[in-house]
Amino acid sequence: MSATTAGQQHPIGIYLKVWLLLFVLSTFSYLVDFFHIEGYLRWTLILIFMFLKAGFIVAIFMHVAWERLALKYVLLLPLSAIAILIVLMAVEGDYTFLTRHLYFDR
Amino acid sequence: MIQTDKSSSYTTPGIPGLVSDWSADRQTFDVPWGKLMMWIFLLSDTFIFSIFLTGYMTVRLSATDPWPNPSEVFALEIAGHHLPLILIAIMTFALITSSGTMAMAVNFAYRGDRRKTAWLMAATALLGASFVGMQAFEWSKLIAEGVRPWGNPMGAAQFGSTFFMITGFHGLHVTAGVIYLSIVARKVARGHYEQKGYAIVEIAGLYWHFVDLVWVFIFAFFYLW
Amino acid sequence: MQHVAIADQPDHLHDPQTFITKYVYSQDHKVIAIQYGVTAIFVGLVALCLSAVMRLQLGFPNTFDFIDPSNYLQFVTMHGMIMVIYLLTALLLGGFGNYLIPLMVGARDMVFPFMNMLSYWAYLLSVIVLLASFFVPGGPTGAGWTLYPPQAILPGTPGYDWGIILMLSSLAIFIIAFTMGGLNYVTTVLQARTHGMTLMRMPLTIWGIFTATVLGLLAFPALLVSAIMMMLDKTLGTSFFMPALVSMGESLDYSGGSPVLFQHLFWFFGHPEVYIVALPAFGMVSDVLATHARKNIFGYRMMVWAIVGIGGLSFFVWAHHMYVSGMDPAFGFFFATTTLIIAVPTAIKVYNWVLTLYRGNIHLTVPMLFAIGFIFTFTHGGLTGLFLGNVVIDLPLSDTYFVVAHFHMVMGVSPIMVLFAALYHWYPLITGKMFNQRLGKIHFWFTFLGTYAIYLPMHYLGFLGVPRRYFAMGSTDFIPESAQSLNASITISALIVGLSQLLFLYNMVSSLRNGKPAGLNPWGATSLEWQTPHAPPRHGNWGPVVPTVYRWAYDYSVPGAELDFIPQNHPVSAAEQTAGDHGEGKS
Amino acid sequence: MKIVVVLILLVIGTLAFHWWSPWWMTPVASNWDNIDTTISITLYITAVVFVAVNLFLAWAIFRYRFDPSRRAHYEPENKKLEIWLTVITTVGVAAMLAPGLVVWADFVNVPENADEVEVVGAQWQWSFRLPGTDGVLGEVDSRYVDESNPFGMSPNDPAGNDDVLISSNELHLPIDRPVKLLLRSKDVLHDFAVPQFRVKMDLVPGMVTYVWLTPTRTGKFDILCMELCGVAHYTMRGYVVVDQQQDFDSWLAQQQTWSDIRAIPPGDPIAGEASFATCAACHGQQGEGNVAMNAPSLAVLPPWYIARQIAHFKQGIRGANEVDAFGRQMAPMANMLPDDSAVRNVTAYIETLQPRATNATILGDAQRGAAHYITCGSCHGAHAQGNYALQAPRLAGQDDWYLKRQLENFRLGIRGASKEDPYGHQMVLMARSLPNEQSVNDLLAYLNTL
Ligand code: HEA
Ligand code: HEA
Ligand code: CUA
Ligand SMILES: [Cu+2]
Repeated sequence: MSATTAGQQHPIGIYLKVWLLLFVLSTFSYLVDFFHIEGYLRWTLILIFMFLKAGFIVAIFMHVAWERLALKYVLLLPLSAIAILIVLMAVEGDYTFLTRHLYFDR
Repeated sequence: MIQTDKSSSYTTPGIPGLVSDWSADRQTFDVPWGKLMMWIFLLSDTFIFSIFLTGYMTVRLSATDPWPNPSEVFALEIAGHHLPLILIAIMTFALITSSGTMAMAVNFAYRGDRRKTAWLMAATALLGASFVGMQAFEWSKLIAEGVRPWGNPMGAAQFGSTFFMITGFHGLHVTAGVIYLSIVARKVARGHYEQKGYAIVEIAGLYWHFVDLVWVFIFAFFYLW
Repeated sequence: MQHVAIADQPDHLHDPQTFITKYVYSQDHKVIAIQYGVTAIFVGLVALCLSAVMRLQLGFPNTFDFIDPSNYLQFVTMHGMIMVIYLLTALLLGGFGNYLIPLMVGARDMVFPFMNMLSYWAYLLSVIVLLASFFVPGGPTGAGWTLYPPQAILPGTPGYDWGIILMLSSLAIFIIAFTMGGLNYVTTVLQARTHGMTLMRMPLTIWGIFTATVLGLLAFPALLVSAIMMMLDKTLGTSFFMPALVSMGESLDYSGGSPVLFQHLFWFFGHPEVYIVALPAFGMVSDVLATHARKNIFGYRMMVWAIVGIGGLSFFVWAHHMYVSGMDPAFGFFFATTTLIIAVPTAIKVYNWVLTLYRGNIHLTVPMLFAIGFIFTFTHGGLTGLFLGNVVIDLPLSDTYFVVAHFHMVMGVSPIMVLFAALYHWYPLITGKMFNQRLGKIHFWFTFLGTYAIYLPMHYLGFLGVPRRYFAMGSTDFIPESAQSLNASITISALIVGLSQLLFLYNMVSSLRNGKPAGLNPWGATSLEWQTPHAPPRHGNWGPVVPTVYRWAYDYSVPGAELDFIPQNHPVSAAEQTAGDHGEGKS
Repeated sequence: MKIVVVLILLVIGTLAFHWWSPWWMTPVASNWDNIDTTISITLYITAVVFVAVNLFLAWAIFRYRFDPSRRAHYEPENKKLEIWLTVITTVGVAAMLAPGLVVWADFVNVPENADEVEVVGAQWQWSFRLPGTDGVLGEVDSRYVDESNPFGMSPNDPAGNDDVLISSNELHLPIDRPVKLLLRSKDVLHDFAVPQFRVKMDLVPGMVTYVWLTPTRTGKFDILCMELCGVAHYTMRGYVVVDQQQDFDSWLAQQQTWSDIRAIPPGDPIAGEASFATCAACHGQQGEGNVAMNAPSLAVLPPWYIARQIAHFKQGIRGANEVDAFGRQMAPMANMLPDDSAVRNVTAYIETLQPRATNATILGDAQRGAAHYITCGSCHGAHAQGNYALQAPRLAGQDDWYLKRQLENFRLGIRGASKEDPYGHQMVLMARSLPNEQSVNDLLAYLNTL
């Protein structure tokens, strides 16, 4: 097997750092709830922490940071379909709620 | 004109590298078959979980009954202190820890340190098992409080259904991972992969990190929303 | 690279010892392919018979007492589901995919033969579960192949308990089977090609199958998830898709679910699915056309990008099936636009097929005839798709026979044409025998003319406003009596076409015995599968050494070459070197 | 070369079929004629493409047929040509899409002055609700739905009291007034489709959808349900009647509001007993029925069903057809009940009568009958007990000879043919799925076992 595959050898240090970082981030996102932060701030924080954690796991632990661009794209491009789905379903969910709210006795 | 075997030349960086990889001879990615297969499988699995969560989002947005507040539902009384989401937090840490040990395992595997690898994988599996255990506790607690897939005393029926479905499906993945890891760990310990090479450990690792990754999103969207 | 090295040495393959391991638990991609194919064609024939029964009712209503409104709906549902999933998806990917991928990319087998075998057995299981639903109390589900809740799981719809449960289980098993196979196909194409086989030298068949498989791996999750949710709604009483409602006069304790959500998830799978069916057909027909017109496929690169583009776009158009579903009407603008954009890459493909024939040297063999039939019917069906895609036109036409006509023309006829073209084209390779050309031609004329006679008039039933999934039209003020005669004629052609398939089956079976040996490369084709040392290829495909590829798959009638075709594994001659870029642009 | 000729003939044939076939869309009766325009635009563009592509195909096959002395032309690609084709196609697509989107914009934006009318779908019938004098539709919810409140009107919303509830399947609309139809389903998906109006939309349980339109032509138009909603999907019909304003107003004046309906007193069995004496002459003291008089058992029938049939006899919807001798006997009898309260009383009395066991007069294969009954059961109930929600009467315990005659009448359209009798029409369609006497006998043999 050629270098990179047999490899994915990286200094232990970086794993430990990321590991620590993940703990910190998780603690933060937990504290967001603990201190009852509400509204937009809550959401921005939650999402930031979430994406950071996800990013580190994928990039470092799953070695994507060191993979070839070819693989990166294969993994990321398809998610655009999911993105569209999520956005449209959010709109759809609100629309459904709206009609229920307007016409039903709840 | 006769394409020479490019497989040794995955060096060009950036977009040109992307092009040369895709136009490479024999194989597109410089990775073992099993690893690529695992990646594609995980991509497919990502779609599964994304769609689970999208479904959850949609029913939650369109539900007219009030949505129970997770931070209260999942709170625990510990030593007289009322701690919201505490168990979930612990589970999260358990899973992250396991991810760390797994990453180490992969690292040592490529360094050819069989004993460390095997032990770290065993630790990972153990942490995974404990996660499942806590999940089971969580479930029984909720069931005791009258939460059912078809309804619950606190509000929208979808709360129970989505909770049991999503955490259940994730739990299955963890359980499968625990079994998978134990098997591989055992084989590693026995030096089963000495000549085959240790890519298998990285592949198992990919799967395990993915399970952790999914939990990150479940944690944010289900428990913190 | 040691994993490629494995593929290079035949002895690393699990060579079959006994009859059992050779034909039953075989891990040879060719045997698995044939198992897939035979099973798929068998269920296909079941679905064909169901369609005949449906047509009898529609053509001659109130004459047969073995068809009543309940089992009519059950037949419609099973017919649709079997045809789309268990016949076409399985036959095109599990059958042709399995057989052709390793041969065409010059591999010895799929990368994970054992998983490949499991894939087939899981598929067989899913078929058995599906057919079992005919024998459970209440019979199979009659909810339509779209399985829309709430009705799919409520009384008033046939098979609303056992039928639907078995259907959902069968689909879940099928998805597992497909995933095991699909991972194989994708990895094989990407990682296990032979020396010199760059992606841009692969035959379009592989491109079609490959892209379709990727679509499948990303689209089936949506079906799996919605199946799981509906299963929970049915068995545990959860309310994912079930709002508070009153069924048969008693109000059930569902509440708050969203039926439209199911439709979104189903079509997020459903639309890519129709291209899963279409893309392999696109690929295979391209190779058939090139081979029998003795001409290189026109605009190979554009064809590849068109396949990939269509595949990608197909994830952004799903709600064109939902214009009248009560979803947020604003979506109409987005989906109408994306839907019609797909027409452009598809159009390019149609043009390039025709331009491949242009200035060719056309042998009107049986496969070629079917290929031509495909171009004609697909163009027709695609164009009617543009009506439906254009959101306001869908308002009057949705849920009428126009839709039925559209998708039969484009899915029930054109890919079937390719199916036959492919079966005839590769029959000599698979069996080593040549089929009976005259019978083949007769079969073509019946199928081509017959199906057009079925579906052209059907569009006009749609324009009249005849709704689909109607057991009988009854009387209305706006549909003239004469529409019934139209229905009758459709039925008659359908029956004739259906029967004429026996010609095909007879031809396939009898030629096994009586067909004369086909020899190694009867069509003078360039792609690798025809360059094997034995016909049919043996286990391991290539004898001692795997072939090396020097050129793209379409070097037909190359100026200056002594033959009118140059196989991919022929080194490039000095003459060509000077002549310059020979499809090397394609690598 | 056959194929060349055939391709050309098919192209010509397709065009010919299009021009000369009598089968085309029914004339539009709403403001949506611009949909027809969009269709013709698309039709012309696609027709051109269809003819061009296929004629070129045919020519190419002919011109470049196999010839051993010739070799195919070697041309991997031709950038210029391909780009041109792409551009032309894009233009064509745009030309089709643009008008479509414009019309869709109208469809999405409902005019402010549109009157609201609610269309309620349920397996397998239509009903309608108009906002009444206050112009507001009261709130509803499925948990309120029952026999006395089929629309699920909310008791908490006073706006509902003056709502006009139309339980028949016939809706009247005034001409040239834009109307926004609010679509609501009580059980499963349905689809409100009137081909003459062009627009259609699904009814989705758990939410309210809409279409809007302006009727431009008076007349009576079929409503078809165009979303699969179960076995009787194909029988789910109704009518929209487009009236001149004054006709509409007089129709509206006859309809009952929610408060009117609640004001109706229940029937009085005591008073009913008196008038039942007449009926007893044929139907028997206990309403047990009498084969000699061809009078069916009444004791098994639910009051709402008897009331509807009496009304039908009175209005000549049933028993008017000269072939229906026994029905013609019943018609004058029904007229002896002067008004609705008389009818309510007598039905109330009949409800107190105890059904008697009937004896089978018809032989058949109950086994095969059971198979046929699966379909019937989805309305009349697994035990033929009948179901108000589906307006399906009890069949169990009814005399088989009577049921057989009625099935025959339905099949031949002697009964249920009238547009005023929606449920009868459903039975016409259903009865026809039992094409021969044997299947009817089998069915009745099974019913006798229930
Ligand atoms: C192989 C399967 C297949 C394929 C390829 C297609 C292709 C297309 N389909 Fe179809 N479709 C189905 C299978 C398929 N469909 C099925 C199964 C259903 C019904 C499901 C159900 O409800 O049961 C359906 C239903 C369906 C609907 C929903 C109708 C309704 O329910 O109301 C719509 C609406 O947009 C649609 C649109 C299209 C379009 C725009 C294309 C396009 O991709 C077509 C593109 C092709 C061409 C356009 C022809 C080639 C082009 C040219 C020759 C040049 C054209 C030039 C110009 C236009 C200038 N299809
Ligand atoms: C590939 C898909 C496919 C195919 C091939 C067919 C083939 C046929 N279909 Fe079907 N059909 C569907 C997919 C298909 N159908 C779907 C998805 C629906 C919607 C279901 C729903 O509404 O839920 C439907 C619904 C449908 C209806 C509408 C019913 C209704 O709405 O009430 C009708 C009515 O005429 C019909 C008729 C036919 C006929 C006469 C044939 C054929 O007999 C026409 C002639 C074609 C052939 C003869 C080729 C047959 C070849 C094979 C089947 C291959 C296997 C056999 C061999 C290899 C020998 N089909
Ligand atoms: Cu209601 Cu179909
Ligand atoms: Cu589609």
